[in-house]
Amino acid sequence: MFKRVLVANRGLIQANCVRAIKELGATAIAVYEGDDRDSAGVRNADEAYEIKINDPRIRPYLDLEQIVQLAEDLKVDAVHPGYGFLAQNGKFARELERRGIKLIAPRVEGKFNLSNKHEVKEAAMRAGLPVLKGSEVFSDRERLEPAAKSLNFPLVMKAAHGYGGIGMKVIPDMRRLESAFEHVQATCRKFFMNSPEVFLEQYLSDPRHIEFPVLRDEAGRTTVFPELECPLQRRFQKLVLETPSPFIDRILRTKLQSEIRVLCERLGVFGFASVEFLISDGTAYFLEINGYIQPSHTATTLLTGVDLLKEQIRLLSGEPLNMRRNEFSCDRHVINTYIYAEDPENDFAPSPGQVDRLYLPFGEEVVLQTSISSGAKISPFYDPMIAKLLVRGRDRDEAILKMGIALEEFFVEGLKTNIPLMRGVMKSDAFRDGTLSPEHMKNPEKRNQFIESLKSAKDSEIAALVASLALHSDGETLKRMEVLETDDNAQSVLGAATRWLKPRKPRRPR
Amino acid sequence: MFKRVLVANRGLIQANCVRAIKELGATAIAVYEGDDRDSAGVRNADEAYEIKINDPRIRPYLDLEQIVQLAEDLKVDAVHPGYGFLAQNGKFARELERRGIKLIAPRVEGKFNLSNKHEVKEAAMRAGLPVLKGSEVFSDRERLEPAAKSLNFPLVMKAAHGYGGIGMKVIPDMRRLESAFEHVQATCRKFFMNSPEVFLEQYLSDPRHIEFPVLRDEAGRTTVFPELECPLQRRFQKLVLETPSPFIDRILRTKLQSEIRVLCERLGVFGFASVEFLISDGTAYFLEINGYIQPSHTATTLLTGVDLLKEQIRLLSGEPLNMRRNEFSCDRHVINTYIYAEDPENDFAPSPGQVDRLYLPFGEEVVLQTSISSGAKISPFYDPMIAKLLVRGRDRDEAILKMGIALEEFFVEGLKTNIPLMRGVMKSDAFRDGTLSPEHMKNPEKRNQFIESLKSAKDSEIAALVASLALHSDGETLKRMEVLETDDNAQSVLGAATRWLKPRKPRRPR
Amino acid sequence: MKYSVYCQKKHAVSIDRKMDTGKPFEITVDKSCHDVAIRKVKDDGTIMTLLIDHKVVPIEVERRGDGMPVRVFLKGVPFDVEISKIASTRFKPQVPERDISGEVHANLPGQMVEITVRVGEKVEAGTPLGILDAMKMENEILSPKAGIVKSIEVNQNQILAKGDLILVIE
Amino acid sequence: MKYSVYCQKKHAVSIDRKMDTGKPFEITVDKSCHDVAIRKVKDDGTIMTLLIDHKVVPIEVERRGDGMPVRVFLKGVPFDVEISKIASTRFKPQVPERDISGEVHANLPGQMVEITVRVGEKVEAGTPLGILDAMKMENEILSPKAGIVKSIEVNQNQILAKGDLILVIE
Repeated sequence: MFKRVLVANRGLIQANCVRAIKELGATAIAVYEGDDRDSAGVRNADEAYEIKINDPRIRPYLDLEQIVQLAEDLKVDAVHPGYGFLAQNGKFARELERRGIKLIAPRVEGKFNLSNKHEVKEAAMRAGLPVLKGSEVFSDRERLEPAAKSLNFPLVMKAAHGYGGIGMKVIPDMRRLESAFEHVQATCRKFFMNSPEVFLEQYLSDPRHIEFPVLRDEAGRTTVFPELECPLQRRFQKLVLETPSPFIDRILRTKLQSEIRVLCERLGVFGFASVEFLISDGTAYFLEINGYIQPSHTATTLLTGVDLLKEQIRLLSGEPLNMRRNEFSCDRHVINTYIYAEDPENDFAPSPGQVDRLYLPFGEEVVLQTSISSGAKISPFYDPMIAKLLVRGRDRDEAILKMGIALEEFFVEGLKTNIPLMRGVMKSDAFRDGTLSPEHMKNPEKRNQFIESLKSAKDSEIAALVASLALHSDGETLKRMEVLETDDNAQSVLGAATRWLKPRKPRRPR
Repeated sequence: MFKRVLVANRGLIQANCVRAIKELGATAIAVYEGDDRDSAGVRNADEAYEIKINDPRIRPYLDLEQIVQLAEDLKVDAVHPGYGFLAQNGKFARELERRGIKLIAPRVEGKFNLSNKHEVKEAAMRAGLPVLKGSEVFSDRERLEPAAKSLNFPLVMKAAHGYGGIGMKVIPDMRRLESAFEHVQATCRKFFMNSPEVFLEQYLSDPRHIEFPVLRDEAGRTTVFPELECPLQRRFQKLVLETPSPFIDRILRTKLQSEIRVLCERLGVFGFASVEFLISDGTAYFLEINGYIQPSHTATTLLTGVDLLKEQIRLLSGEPLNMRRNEFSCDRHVINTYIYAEDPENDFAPSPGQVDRLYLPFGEEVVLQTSISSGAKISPFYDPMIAKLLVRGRDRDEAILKMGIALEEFFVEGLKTNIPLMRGVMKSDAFRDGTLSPEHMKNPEKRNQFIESLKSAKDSEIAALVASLALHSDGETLKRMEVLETDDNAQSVLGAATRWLKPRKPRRPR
Repeated sequence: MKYSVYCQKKHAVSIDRKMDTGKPFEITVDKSCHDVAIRKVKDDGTIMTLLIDHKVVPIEVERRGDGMPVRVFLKGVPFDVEISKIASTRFKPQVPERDISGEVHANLPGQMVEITVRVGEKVEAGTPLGILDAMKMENEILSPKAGIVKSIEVNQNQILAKGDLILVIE
Repeated sequence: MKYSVYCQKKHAVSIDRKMDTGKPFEITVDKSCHDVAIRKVKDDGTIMTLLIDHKVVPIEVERRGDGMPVRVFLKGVPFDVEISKIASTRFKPQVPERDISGEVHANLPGQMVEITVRVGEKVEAGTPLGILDAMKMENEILSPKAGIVKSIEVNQNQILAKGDLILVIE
């Protein structure tokens, strides 16, 4: 095993990496910028180092040079990039390698680099997997129109080295083509992607999105885990995830698993990888391979009892895959919701702020991983994911019911979150039937229906009661309403309200 | 299923019962005394009712009449007693039954009552299970000496209807016999046991303690789950638990499981039961059957994916056992530590108070169930258990390591807890080797060794540093030490200390 | 004291003038009588938790400038409310805006990296109008209602403060 | 400023008089130099969290009446400390009680339901002396050291306050 491992990330994945590294007997080293100093990963690390804003345009966690230098100074033998940030950055990998430090990301033999979506897609095509029709890769504006003309709209433009939903743009028609190109290229630069190249691909409006986690050691021993399905996203980021997919039968699962083995062998994948497919009209189209650990690793662990994060680190240190093929079961059903500090009513606008009150769900087969606690401040600079909530049920129906109840128990005051939205989703026929589509999240009215479904007639009475009581108990506001001097009744109310409560300024929750 | 279920308990089991009842589609009704009004179970219940102290000698949760009356007024069709309190109270069961309300506790046909340890022991004996040599049951003082004389010291005296470690007393020699008798009988009265009867039994000083959870439906379908071992207790209450037992081989497990089936059939057990054995010199002595759900139910759920609490309620409502025999696996290892608000350095004296700061462990395969949150007050009136911390590992070694790291992350300020003690236990050879004995907890020196094992030479330097810095940063105290007026050095320190910190009174943490 | 409150439909709320808020009390809404107890208040007196009909309800109340409640959250679920009449007061309710406004404002500070519509273009509710880049996110600006783009008030790549007007749909 | 501190063994701690506690600083213990930064303090100035050699350490310090630290908790693990000398002060340390006291006090309020030893009886460290019934628990009182029971100061079933003397071992 490695001796000293630096974790170049923040939030949940930082805390989880620190834990995994410690469990493997190595020294876990965290980095943090000022606002993150109280986070669990920093607290639990064996050593923690502050990283600074050296260039106001670069967030410290993206500051490749600073992190590489720190890794060298601290004599670490490996760096875990988590997900996002530097996880797919080729320069980062090379700079570390030059200093004899391993990046815990899949290494591939030969010329393939998993971070290049288009190269991987071509390899999959040669291995005989169905792929979506698309263009070659290009970065010149002149090639934009010809590439688009050979395909049918709607299209999706993808940065060759994009990740985590970043650098993707749906193009409904020719008019949007140029602005999309500019936008995606700007994103490539902003997120320091390995190149500004893009390609176009046919856009499926309503596919099933599934992915298979894979572990593969240097000797080629491979385990392909049961698939995860992501039935609901917003901005290409997951809202709900379940495993195994309720809509994949055993025959398709087995077929895809064996295709994945072939592909990973061809690519010489080593470490952890996640192989994604879009399923439409019965065909599973190979989409991409993500070479970094995914937030969804927790769902696979809950289903199978295998800690993907720990195995990933172990494998990359050169240890062999140590898994009996039938060791993990998938006769349970796991549902995972991602909780974000954002406002679904307001187009998912991030909602940074302070957590004033926090009630956590708990109980058998309910797993919560969260980076927040009462009083915590949510930074406006990073991904607003604040929690992963998972349940395991004996079947899907039980899991849906459990998730609904766990979400009902989960209460965060001070921030807007998607908890009520997720409660509505769990109650919906569309989720039960598997007919959710991206439209459900994009259209404010459809989105709102999820929340409306939570409101009973009694709730509306209660809300009216609460509004009246809030006013009633607030002498100052009532006074401004000019209570009739002559009315004894109103006067005594005012008196009572002022007596039991200190006068207060009206305030709005954030 | 039931329609309306009242939960007659508090703390973790209350919250867990409320969750389970809601997941089963019934209305969950909680009761609480004033101090518990903010607890998770009350918050999450569909309805919550305050119970009052009607008699200062009776805690509300033990106030049988008040709870029965409430159950009747609220028209519930079942009451879940949780563990402890009224779970084994025969009068409670009868009073409810008279009103057509079911108590969710195992019902047995014929004359047997699971709450009577001695009757169950005799039934086991007749079923051919080895039992420990002991006396008949008695409640007259005259029968005390003859009973003791027919056995060899040390003995243990047991209240026939004791539960949860209450009403048990080890008697090392004849001199302690009378006081033990008085003590146990007083306990019987205090906890409203079904009778003041006691019996004597041979005391094994160093046995293994294992128990098998059992579910059995009205039609006699039975599932016997893998055993749990409790290698460490204090005052007959669990500190650590693991499942499956690392020291039981498959042959013994299978043998005991089939003996349990026979016994449960003979007794006509219906619902959930936990069958306990003491293992000494290779013999498994039947000890007792607990008819109420155990705090350990969470460990079995984590190992097998079967929610015992939910299944218990389902079965008692008359639904059939619905479990494929091979549905649950036991190829993982689960360790569970019980965290108490108590001071191990001070003979485990309860440490009520307020939680000033709370850092929770988290990560893959780490499960925490806790009733506390930052700012919570721990009542001095009830069981001081504040959390159950569980980990699941691929094998026992991994689980021990995980538990050690999870405990290291778990930090509670404001109360004394057994967290450091448990950290020491996880590091100890005795726990690894399975040679822990009750002596390890009883003897203050041995107990202290667990905590001492956590302290490195560097830690002692750091502690000296912290003590000096605390003093250094405290102008007031230093002033009282009469810093020499003539010394510039000391003066400027004082100045600095007073400048950056407001003068403060010395304070002691609780 | 009687309040007329619109929340999904019109409700008549009656709170006893003599209620002692230290104890459980009753509030009548329409024809149902609810048991209410105040469970938790902030230091400034804001009610945080109520026990309503023996159910614990964490609440938040959003008020407009004059202190009138306009929104109630029951365990995080939002309800628009409007108190239209209070018996025994001279309170004159503002005329409520029932229409969805066609003014699209920046809901957080950021850079307007893309505008995907033109003046005169017909849009549906939910049609993407542009992208506001803020935090790690590309925040898609969607049309609040169906209509015609009347004016565009910002340029591509302009930096916006929260609340800046982006465009108007009519 | 130099402190002599006994904690498991004797340590010499040196804190720079000019340290600025708003920034990281260095403290020398014996021959090692430690990087220290104050991370979190309570409103009254009590230090809650330190960063020592880049490791986050939540601390608590227990002081005796005159404010001198006697016990330090590093993430809950207790260390007995004794500051025996402070350079440049007239501080005269109290003579420390190295012996374990034979006085057994009630560590919480409760009823003394059982006394299991008699005056003159020989006991070992850890021998049960009696049972104090408090909360749901029977709290076994164990002998703090080996010796002879010199006196018993309470009667069976007596109600005790916290700190009451139960018996004396000599």
